[in-house]
Amino acid sequence: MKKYTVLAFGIAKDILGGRQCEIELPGNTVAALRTALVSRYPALAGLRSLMIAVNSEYAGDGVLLEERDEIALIPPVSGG
Amino acid sequence: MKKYTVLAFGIAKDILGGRQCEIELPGNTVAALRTALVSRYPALAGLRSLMIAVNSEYAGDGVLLEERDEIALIPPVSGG
Amino acid sequence: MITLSETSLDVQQAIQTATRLKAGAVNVFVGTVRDNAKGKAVLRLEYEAYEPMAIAEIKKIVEAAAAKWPLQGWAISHRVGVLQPGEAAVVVAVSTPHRADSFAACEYIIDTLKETVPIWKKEVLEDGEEWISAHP
Amino acid sequence: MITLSETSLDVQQAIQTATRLKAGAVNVFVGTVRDNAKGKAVLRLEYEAYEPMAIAEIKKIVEAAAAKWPLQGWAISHRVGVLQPGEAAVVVAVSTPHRADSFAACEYIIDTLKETVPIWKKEVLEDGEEWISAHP
Repeated sequence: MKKYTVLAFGIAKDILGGRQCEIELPGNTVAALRTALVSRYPALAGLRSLMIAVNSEYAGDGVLLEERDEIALIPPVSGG
Repeated sequence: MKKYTVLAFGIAKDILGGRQCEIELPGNTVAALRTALVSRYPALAGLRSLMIAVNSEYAGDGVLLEERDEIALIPPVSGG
Repeated sequence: MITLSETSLDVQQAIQTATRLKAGAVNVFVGTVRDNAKGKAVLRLEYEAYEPMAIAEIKKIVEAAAAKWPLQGWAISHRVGVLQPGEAAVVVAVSTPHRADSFAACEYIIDTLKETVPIWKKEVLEDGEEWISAHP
Repeated sequence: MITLSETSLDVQQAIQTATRLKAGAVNVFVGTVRDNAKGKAVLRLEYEAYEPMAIAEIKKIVEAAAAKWPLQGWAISHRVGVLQPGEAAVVVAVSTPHRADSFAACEYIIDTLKETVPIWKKEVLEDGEEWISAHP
Protein backbone atom coordinates (compact mmCIF):
# COMPACT_ATOMS: atom_id res chain seq x y z
CA MET A 1 0.00 0.00 0.00
CA LYS A 2 1.20 3.47 -0.81
CA LYS A 3 0.04 6.65 0.85
CA TYR A 4 -0.76 9.74 -1.22
CA THR A 5 -1.61 13.25 -0.15
CA VAL A 6 -4.34 14.85 -2.26
CA LEU A 7 -5.07 18.58 -2.34
CA ALA A 8 -8.65 19.66 -2.92
CA PHE A 9 -10.11 22.90 -4.27
CA GLY A 10 -13.51 24.46 -4.84
CA ILE A 11 -16.41 22.11 -4.35
CA ALA A 12 -14.00 19.17 -3.94
CA LYS A 13 -12.68 20.84 -0.80
CA ASP A 14 -16.23 21.02 0.55
CA ILE A 15 -16.84 17.35 -0.31
CA LEU A 16 -13.62 16.19 1.33
CA GLY A 17 -14.24 18.44 4.29
CA GLY A 18 -10.81 20.04 4.06
CA ARG A 19 -7.95 21.32 1.91
CA GLN A 20 -6.32 17.91 1.67
CA CYS A 21 -6.70 14.26 2.54
CA GLU A 22 -4.43 11.25 2.73
CA ILE A 23 -5.37 8.04 1.05
CA GLU A 24 -3.72 4.65 0.92
CA LEU A 25 -4.24 2.39 -2.04
CA PRO A 26 -2.67 -0.68 -3.54
CA GLY A 27 -2.33 0.75 -7.05
CA ASN A 28 -0.15 3.61 -8.29
CA THR A 29 -2.15 5.01 -11.20
CA VAL A 30 -4.33 8.09 -11.44
CA ALA A 31 -7.21 5.74 -12.31
CA ALA A 32 -6.77 3.78 -9.09
CA LEU A 33 -6.60 6.97 -7.05
CA ARG A 34 -9.74 8.34 -8.69
CA THR A 35 -11.64 5.10 -7.97
CA ALA A 36 -10.56 5.13 -4.34
CA LEU A 37 -11.50 8.78 -3.87
CA VAL A 38 -14.93 8.41 -5.44
CA SER A 39 -15.50 5.33 -3.31
CA ARG A 40 -14.64 7.24 -0.14
CA TYR A 41 -16.44 10.47 -1.19
CA PRO A 42 -19.40 9.44 -3.37
CA ALA A 43 -20.45 13.07 -3.92
CA LEU A 44 -17.43 13.42 -6.22
CA ALA A 45 -19.27 11.25 -8.75
CA GLY A 46 -21.95 13.94 -9.05
CA LEU A 47 -19.56 16.56 -10.42
CA ARG A 48 -19.67 17.61 -14.06
CA SER A 49 -16.02 16.58 -14.35
CA LEU A 50 -13.18 15.63 -12.07
CA MET A 51 -9.61 15.99 -13.24
CA ILE A 52 -6.52 15.04 -11.32
CA ALA A 53 -3.35 17.09 -11.52
CA VAL A 54 0.07 15.68 -10.70
CA ASN A 55 2.81 18.19 -10.00
CA SER A 56 0.70 20.99 -11.48
CA GLU A 57 -0.05 19.15 -14.73
CA TYR A 58 -3.37 17.63 -15.74
CA ALA A 59 -2.80 13.86 -15.61
CA GLY A 60 -4.57 11.15 -17.60
CA ASP A 61 -5.76 7.95 -15.99
CA GLY A 62 -2.63 6.02 -16.91
CA VAL A 63 -0.15 8.36 -15.25
CA LEU A 64 1.86 6.68 -12.49
CA LEU A 65 1.97 8.27 -9.06
CA GLU A 66 4.77 8.52 -6.56
CA GLU A 67 4.23 9.19 -2.89
CA ARG A 68 6.07 12.49 -3.02
CA ASP A 69 4.02 13.84 -5.98
CA GLU A 70 1.84 16.90 -5.45
CA ILE A 71 -1.58 15.55 -6.35
CA ALA A 72 -4.65 17.76 -6.67
CA LEU A 73 -8.34 17.17 -7.29
CA ILE A 74 -9.59 19.60 -9.94
CA PRO A 75 -13.38 19.92 -10.05
CA PRO A 76 -14.90 21.90 -12.96
CA VAL A 77 -13.02 25.18 -13.20
CA SER A 78 -14.92 28.47 -13.26
CA GLY A 79 -12.39 31.28 -13.33
CA GLY A 80 -12.77 34.52 -15.22
CA MET B 1 -25.23 81.36 -60.05
CA LYS B 2 -25.16 80.36 -56.42
CA LYS B 3 -22.19 80.66 -54.10
CA TYR B 4 -21.27 77.82 -51.76
CA THR B 5 -18.68 77.66 -49.03
CA VAL B 6 -16.86 74.33 -48.87
CA LEU B 7 -14.80 73.13 -45.90
CA ALA B 8 -11.79 70.94 -46.59
CA PHE B 9 -9.96 68.44 -44.41
CA GLY B 10 -6.91 66.22 -44.59
CA ILE B 11 -5.33 66.00 -48.01
CA ALA B 12 -8.24 67.99 -49.50
CA LYS B 13 -7.17 70.94 -47.38
CA ASP B 14 -3.67 70.65 -48.83
CA ILE B 15 -5.05 70.45 -52.38
CA LEU B 16 -7.33 73.46 -51.91
CA GLY B 17 -4.56 75.33 -50.16
CA GLY B 18 -6.72 76.18 -47.17
CA ARG B 19 -9.44 75.14 -44.75
CA GLN B 20 -12.22 76.34 -47.02
CA CYS B 21 -13.02 77.75 -50.43
CA GLU B 22 -15.93 79.50 -52.05
CA ILE B 23 -17.27 78.34 -55.34
CA GLU B 24 -19.98 79.65 -57.64
CA LEU B 25 -21.85 77.29 -59.90
CA PRO B 26 -25.02 77.26 -61.93
CA GLY B 27 -26.33 73.98 -60.53
CA ASN B 28 -27.44 73.12 -57.01
CA THR B 29 -26.66 69.43 -56.71
CA VAL B 30 -23.79 67.66 -54.98
CA ALA B 31 -22.86 66.24 -58.39
CA ALA B 32 -22.53 69.72 -59.89
CA LEU B 33 -20.44 70.88 -56.96
CA ARG B 34 -18.15 67.86 -57.20
CA THR B 35 -17.62 68.44 -60.94
CA ALA B 36 -16.80 72.09 -60.39
CA LEU B 37 -14.37 71.33 -57.56
CA VAL B 38 -12.53 68.63 -59.49
CA SER B 39 -12.33 70.97 -62.45
CA ARG B 40 -10.79 73.72 -60.33
CA TYR B 41 -8.56 71.35 -58.31
CA PRO B 42 -7.64 68.45 -60.61
CA ALA B 43 -5.59 66.72 -57.89
CA LEU B 44 -8.90 65.83 -56.20
CA ALA B 45 -9.46 63.33 -59.01
CA GLY B 46 -6.42 61.37 -57.87
CA LEU B 47 -7.87 60.54 -54.45
CA ARG B 48 -9.04 57.04 -53.59
CA SER B 49 -12.46 58.49 -52.83
CA LEU B 50 -14.06 61.88 -52.34
CA MET B 51 -17.28 62.18 -50.39
CA ILE B 52 -19.22 65.34 -49.80
CA ALA B 53 -20.99 66.01 -46.53
CA VAL B 54 -23.88 68.42 -46.20
CA ASN B 55 -24.71 69.61 -42.70
CA SER B 56 -22.59 66.82 -41.20
CA GLU B 57 -24.23 64.02 -43.22
CA TYR B 58 -22.70 62.12 -46.11
CA ALA B 59 -24.60 63.30 -49.20
CA GLY B 60 -25.22 61.43 -52.44
CA ASP B 61 -24.80 63.09 -55.84
CA GLY B 62 -28.50 63.96 -56.10
CA VAL B 63 -28.73 65.92 -52.85
CA LEU B 64 -29.75 69.55 -53.40
CA LEU B 65 -27.61 72.30 -51.90
CA GLU B 66 -28.59 75.58 -50.36
CA GLU B 67 -26.19 78.46 -49.96
CA ARG B 68 -26.39 78.38 -46.19
CA ASP B 69 -25.57 74.63 -45.96
CA GLU B 70 -22.38 73.54 -44.26
CA ILE B 71 -20.64 71.65 -47.03
CA ALA B 72 -17.46 69.64 -46.48
CA LEU B 73 -15.06 67.72 -48.69
CA ILE B 74 -14.31 64.32 -47.15
CA PRO B 75 -11.23 62.64 -48.61
CA PRO B 76 -10.57 58.99 -47.58
CA VAL B 77 -10.84 58.82 -43.81
CA SER B 78 -8.04 57.27 -41.77
CA GLY B 79 -8.93 57.62 -38.12
CA GLY B 80 -8.21 55.11 -35.40
CA MET C 1 -19.41 59.24 -23.88
CA ILE C 2 -17.79 60.50 -27.07
CA THR C 3 -14.64 62.58 -26.77
CA LEU C 4 -12.31 64.20 -29.28
CA SER C 5 -9.31 65.34 -27.32
CA GLU C 6 -6.16 67.34 -27.96
CA THR C 7 -4.56 65.85 -24.85
CA SER C 8 -3.71 62.31 -23.72
CA LEU C 9 -6.64 59.90 -23.71
CA ASP C 10 -7.63 58.58 -20.29
CA VAL C 11 -8.08 54.83 -20.79
CA GLN C 12 -8.99 54.25 -17.17
CA GLN C 13 -11.77 56.82 -17.33
CA ALA C 14 -13.12 55.27 -20.54
CA ILE C 15 -13.25 51.86 -18.84
CA GLN C 16 -14.99 53.31 -15.79
CA THR C 17 -17.50 55.09 -18.01
CA ALA C 18 -18.27 51.86 -19.87
CA THR C 19 -18.49 49.59 -16.82
CA ARG C 20 -21.94 48.74 -15.50
CA LEU C 21 -23.03 46.65 -12.52
CA LYS C 22 -25.32 44.65 -14.82
CA ALA C 23 -22.51 43.94 -17.30
CA GLY C 24 -19.99 41.20 -16.56
CA ALA C 25 -17.76 41.88 -19.56
CA VAL C 26 -15.83 44.96 -20.58
CA ASN C 27 -13.82 44.98 -23.79
CA VAL C 28 -11.44 47.79 -24.56
CA PHE C 29 -9.50 48.55 -27.70
CA VAL C 30 -6.63 51.02 -27.60
CA GLY C 31 -5.02 52.04 -30.88
CA THR C 32 -1.53 53.33 -30.27
CA VAL C 33 1.03 55.05 -32.48
CA ARG C 34 3.59 52.53 -33.69
CA ASP C 35 7.21 53.60 -33.85
CA ASN C 36 7.60 52.17 -37.36
CA ALA C 37 5.73 52.01 -40.66
CA LYS C 38 6.81 50.72 -44.06
CA GLY C 39 10.17 49.88 -42.50
CA LYS C 40 10.80 53.51 -41.53
CA ALA C 41 10.85 55.24 -38.15
CA VAL C 42 7.67 57.15 -37.34
CA LEU C 43 8.45 60.65 -36.06
CA ARG C 44 4.85 61.60 -35.28
CA LEU C 45 1.25 61.33 -36.46
CA GLU C 46 -1.01 64.30 -37.04
CA TYR C 47 -4.75 63.73 -36.65
CA GLU C 48 -7.40 66.10 -37.89
CA ALA C 49 -11.15 65.72 -37.40
CA TYR C 50 -14.26 67.33 -38.81
CA GLU C 51 -15.44 67.44 -35.25
CA PRO C 52 -19.24 67.87 -35.26
CA MET C 53 -19.62 65.33 -38.05
CA ALA C 54 -17.14 62.93 -36.44
CA ILE C 55 -19.18 62.96 -33.25
CA ALA C 56 -22.41 62.47 -35.20
CA GLU C 57 -20.94 59.52 -37.11
CA ILE C 58 -19.62 57.90 -33.93
CA LYS C 59 -23.11 58.24 -32.42
CA LYS C 60 -24.54 56.40 -35.41
CA ILE C 61 -22.03 53.60 -34.94
CA VAL C 62 -22.92 53.25 -31.27
CA GLU C 63 -26.63 53.14 -32.13
CA ALA C 64 -25.98 50.44 -34.72
CA ALA C 65 -23.91 48.46 -32.21
CA ALA C 66 -26.61 48.80 -29.55
CA ALA C 67 -29.11 47.37 -32.03
CA LYS C 68 -26.91 44.32 -32.64
CA TRP C 69 -25.61 43.59 -29.13
CA PRO C 70 -26.87 44.27 -25.59
CA LEU C 71 -24.54 47.21 -24.95
CA GLN C 72 -24.73 48.38 -21.37
CA GLY C 73 -22.11 51.12 -21.20
CA TRP C 74 -19.62 52.52 -23.65
CA ALA C 75 -17.02 55.22 -24.16
CA ILE C 76 -15.21 56.25 -27.33
CA SER C 77 -12.33 58.72 -27.35
CA HIS C 78 -10.16 59.84 -30.23
CA ARG C 79 -7.10 62.08 -30.16
CA VAL C 80 -6.63 65.00 -32.51
CA GLY C 81 -3.45 66.97 -33.08
CA VAL C 82 0.13 65.75 -32.94
CA LEU C 83 0.89 62.33 -31.43
CA GLN C 84 4.21 60.74 -30.60
CA PRO C 85 4.96 57.00 -30.91
CA GLY C 86 3.47 55.10 -27.98
CA GLU C 87 0.56 57.48 -27.44
CA ALA C 88 -3.04 56.29 -27.64
CA ALA C 89 -4.89 57.58 -30.73
CA VAL C 90 -8.24 55.93 -30.04
CA VAL C 91 -9.94 54.14 -27.16
CA VAL C 92 -13.16 52.15 -27.50
CA ALA C 93 -14.62 50.61 -24.33
CA VAL C 94 -17.90 48.70 -24.17
CA SER C 95 -19.64 46.53 -21.64
CA THR C 96 -22.18 43.76 -22.19
CA PRO C 97 -23.62 41.10 -19.89
CA HIS C 98 -21.49 38.32 -21.46
CA ARG C 99 -18.07 38.34 -22.96
CA ALA C 100 -18.47 37.24 -26.59
CA ASP C 101 -20.76 40.20 -27.20
CA SER C 102 -18.24 42.61 -25.71
CA PHE C 103 -15.55 41.50 -28.17
CA ALA C 104 -17.92 41.58 -31.15
CA ALA C 105 -19.36 45.00 -30.30
CA CYS C 106 -15.97 46.60 -29.64
CA GLU C 107 -14.47 45.23 -32.85
CA TYR C 108 -17.50 46.37 -34.85
CA ILE C 109 -17.19 49.87 -33.45
CA ILE C 110 -13.49 50.30 -34.17
CA ASP C 111 -13.75 48.69 -37.62
CA THR C 112 -16.67 50.95 -38.59
CA LEU C 113 -15.07 54.02 -37.05
CA LYS C 114 -12.08 53.55 -39.32
CA GLU C 115 -14.36 53.35 -42.35
CA THR C 116 -16.87 56.13 -41.80
CA VAL C 117 -15.77 58.71 -39.24
CA PRO C 118 -14.27 61.89 -40.74
CA ILE C 119 -10.89 61.83 -39.07
CA TRP C 120 -7.62 61.94 -41.00
CA LYS C 121 -4.14 60.84 -40.11
CA LYS C 122 -0.91 62.17 -41.55
CA GLU C 123 2.08 59.95 -40.93
CA VAL C 124 5.38 61.75 -40.61
CA LEU C 125 8.25 59.34 -41.23
CA GLU C 126 11.96 60.00 -41.11
CA ASP C 127 11.97 60.48 -44.89
CA GLY C 128 8.68 62.19 -45.67
CA GLU C 129 5.03 62.53 -44.79
CA GLU C 130 1.76 61.21 -46.16
CA TRP C 131 -1.99 61.40 -45.56
CA ILE C 132 -2.83 57.76 -44.88
CA SER C 133 -5.15 55.98 -47.36
CA ALA C 134 -5.59 59.11 -49.46
CA HIS C 135 -4.49 57.58 -52.76
CA PRO C 136 -5.38 54.29 -54.46
CA MET D 1 3.08 39.31 -16.59
CA ILE D 2 0.84 36.84 -14.74
CA THR D 3 -0.66 37.94 -11.43
CA LEU D 4 -3.01 36.29 -8.95
CA SER D 5 -4.01 39.01 -6.53
CA GLU D 6 -5.99 39.28 -3.31
CA THR D 7 -6.43 43.02 -3.89
CA SER D 8 -8.01 45.13 -6.64
CA LEU D 9 -6.67 44.50 -10.12
CA ASP D 10 -4.85 47.41 -11.73
CA VAL D 11 -6.23 47.60 -15.26
CA GLN D 12 -4.10 50.57 -16.16
CA GLN D 13 -0.93 48.74 -15.16
CA ALA D 14 -1.97 45.68 -17.18
CA ILE D 15 -2.46 47.89 -20.24
CA GLN D 16 0.90 49.57 -19.73
CA THR D 17 2.58 46.20 -19.33
CA ALA D 18 1.03 44.93 -22.56
CA THR D 19 1.69 48.05 -24.67
CA ARG D 20 4.67 48.01 -26.99
CA LEU D 21 6.07 50.65 -29.32
CA LYS D 22 6.01 48.15 -32.18
CA ALA D 23 2.36 47.25 -31.53
CA GLY D 24 -0.39 49.50 -32.80
CA ALA D 25 -3.27 47.59 -31.18
CA VAL D 26 -4.01 46.79 -27.58
CA ASN D 27 -7.06 44.75 -26.66
CA VAL D 28 -8.16 44.42 -23.07
CA PHE D 29 -10.84 42.26 -21.55
CA VAL D 30 -12.07 42.96 -18.03
CA GLY D 31 -14.42 40.47 -16.42
CA THR D 32 -16.39 42.16 -13.66
CA VAL D 33 -18.72 40.86 -10.98
CA ARG D 34 -22.33 41.39 -12.04
CA ASP D 35 -24.83 42.47 -9.43
CA ASN D 36 -27.33 39.82 -10.55
CA ALA D 37 -27.42 36.16 -11.61
CA LYS D 38 -30.36 33.86 -12.30
CA GLY D 39 -32.64 36.79 -11.47
CA LYS D 40 -31.22 37.12 -7.94
CA ALA D 41 -29.03 39.75 -6.34
CA VAL D 42 -25.35 38.77 -6.10
CA LEU D 43 -23.96 39.47 -2.62
CA ARG D 44 -20.39 38.48 -3.43
CA LEU D 45 -18.19 36.05 -5.34
CA GLU D 46 -15.47 33.97 -3.74
CA TYR D 47 -12.57 32.92 -5.96
CA GLU D 48 -10.09 30.23 -5.09
CA ALA D 49 -7.05 29.22 -7.14
CA TYR D 50 -4.58 26.36 -7.17
CA GLU D 51 -1.97 29.02 -7.57
CA PRO D 52 1.20 27.38 -8.93
CA MET D 53 -0.81 25.31 -11.39
CA ALA D 54 -3.00 28.27 -12.37
CA ILE D 55 0.10 30.27 -13.24
CA ALA D 56 1.56 27.33 -15.18
CA GLU D 57 -1.69 26.88 -17.14
CA ILE D 58 -1.92 30.59 -17.94
CA LYS D 59 1.68 30.45 -19.23
CA LYS D 60 0.69 27.61 -21.56
CA ILE D 61 -2.22 29.65 -22.88
CA VAL D 62 0.04 32.62 -23.58
CA GLU D 63 2.51 30.38 -25.37
CA ALA D 64 -0.27 28.94 -27.50
CA ALA D 65 -1.56 32.44 -28.29
CA ALA D 66 1.93 33.62 -29.20
CA ALA D 67 2.20 30.72 -31.65
CA LYS D 68 -1.06 31.74 -33.36
CA TRP D 69 -0.77 35.54 -33.37
CA PRO D 70 2.13 38.03 -33.31
CA LEU D 71 1.77 38.89 -29.62
CA GLN D 72 4.05 41.75 -28.65
CA GLY D 73 3.17 42.35 -25.01
CA TRP D 74 0.63 40.88 -22.63
CA ALA D 75 -0.56 40.90 -19.03
CA ILE D 76 -3.03 38.59 -17.32
CA SER D 77 -4.32 39.21 -13.79
CA HIS D 78 -6.91 37.27 -11.82
CA ARG D 79 -8.39 38.09 -8.44
CA VAL D 80 -8.67 35.54 -5.66
CA GLY D 81 -10.65 35.90 -2.45
CA VAL D 82 -13.90 37.75 -1.89
CA LEU D 83 -15.20 40.15 -4.58
CA GLN D 84 -18.07 42.59 -4.45
CA PRO D 85 -20.32 43.42 -7.43
CA GLY D 86 -18.56 45.84 -9.76
CA GLU D 87 -15.06 44.61 -8.99
CA ALA D 88 -12.78 43.23 -11.71
CA ALA D 89 -12.22 39.47 -11.43
CA VAL D 90 -9.92 39.09 -14.43
CA VAL D 91 -7.97 41.34 -16.77
CA VAL D 92 -6.39 40.17 -20.02
CA ALA D 93 -4.41 42.73 -22.03
CA VAL D 94 -2.53 41.95 -25.24
CA SER D 95 -0.85 43.97 -27.94
CA THR D 96 -0.22 43.07 -31.57
CA PRO D 97 0.90 45.10 -34.59
CA HIS D 98 -2.62 45.17 -36.08
CA ARG D 99 -6.02 45.23 -34.51
CA ALA D 100 -7.83 42.09 -35.69
CA ASP D 101 -5.09 39.96 -34.13
CA SER D 102 -5.41 41.78 -30.81
CA PHE D 103 -9.13 40.93 -30.59
CA ALA D 104 -8.59 37.31 -31.62
CA ALA D 105 -5.68 36.73 -29.25
CA CYS D 106 -7.40 38.34 -26.27
CA GLU D 107 -10.63 36.40 -26.82
CA TYR D 108 -8.69 33.14 -27.22
CA ILE D 109 -6.86 33.75 -23.96
CA ILE D 110 -9.94 34.52 -21.87
CA ASP D 111 -11.98 31.70 -23.46
CA THR D 112 -9.21 29.18 -22.80
CA LEU D 113 -8.51 30.51 -19.33
CA LYS D 114 -12.11 29.81 -18.38
CA GLU D 115 -11.78 26.25 -19.64
CA THR D 116 -8.43 25.11 -18.34
CA VAL D 117 -7.07 27.25 -15.51
CA PRO D 118 -7.66 25.82 -11.99
CA ILE D 119 -9.60 28.70 -10.50
CA TRP D 120 -13.02 28.28 -8.90
CA LYS D 121 -15.82 30.73 -8.28
CA LYS D 122 -18.49 30.45 -5.63
CA GLU D 123 -21.46 32.71 -6.23
CA VAL D 124 -23.19 33.93 -3.10
CA LEU D 125 -26.72 35.07 -3.94
CA GLU D 126 -29.33 36.54 -1.66
CA ASP D 127 -30.87 33.09 -1.26
CA GLY D 128 -27.95 30.67 -1.26
CA GLU D 129 -24.52 29.90 -2.62
CA GLU D 130 -23.09 27.66 -5.31
CA TRP D 131 -19.79 26.65 -6.86
CA ILE D 132 -20.27 27.69 -10.47
CA SER D 133 -20.30 24.95 -13.15
CA ALA D 134 -19.66 22.21 -10.60
CA HIS D 135 -22.66 20.08 -11.48
CA PRO D 136 -24.08 18.94 -14.82
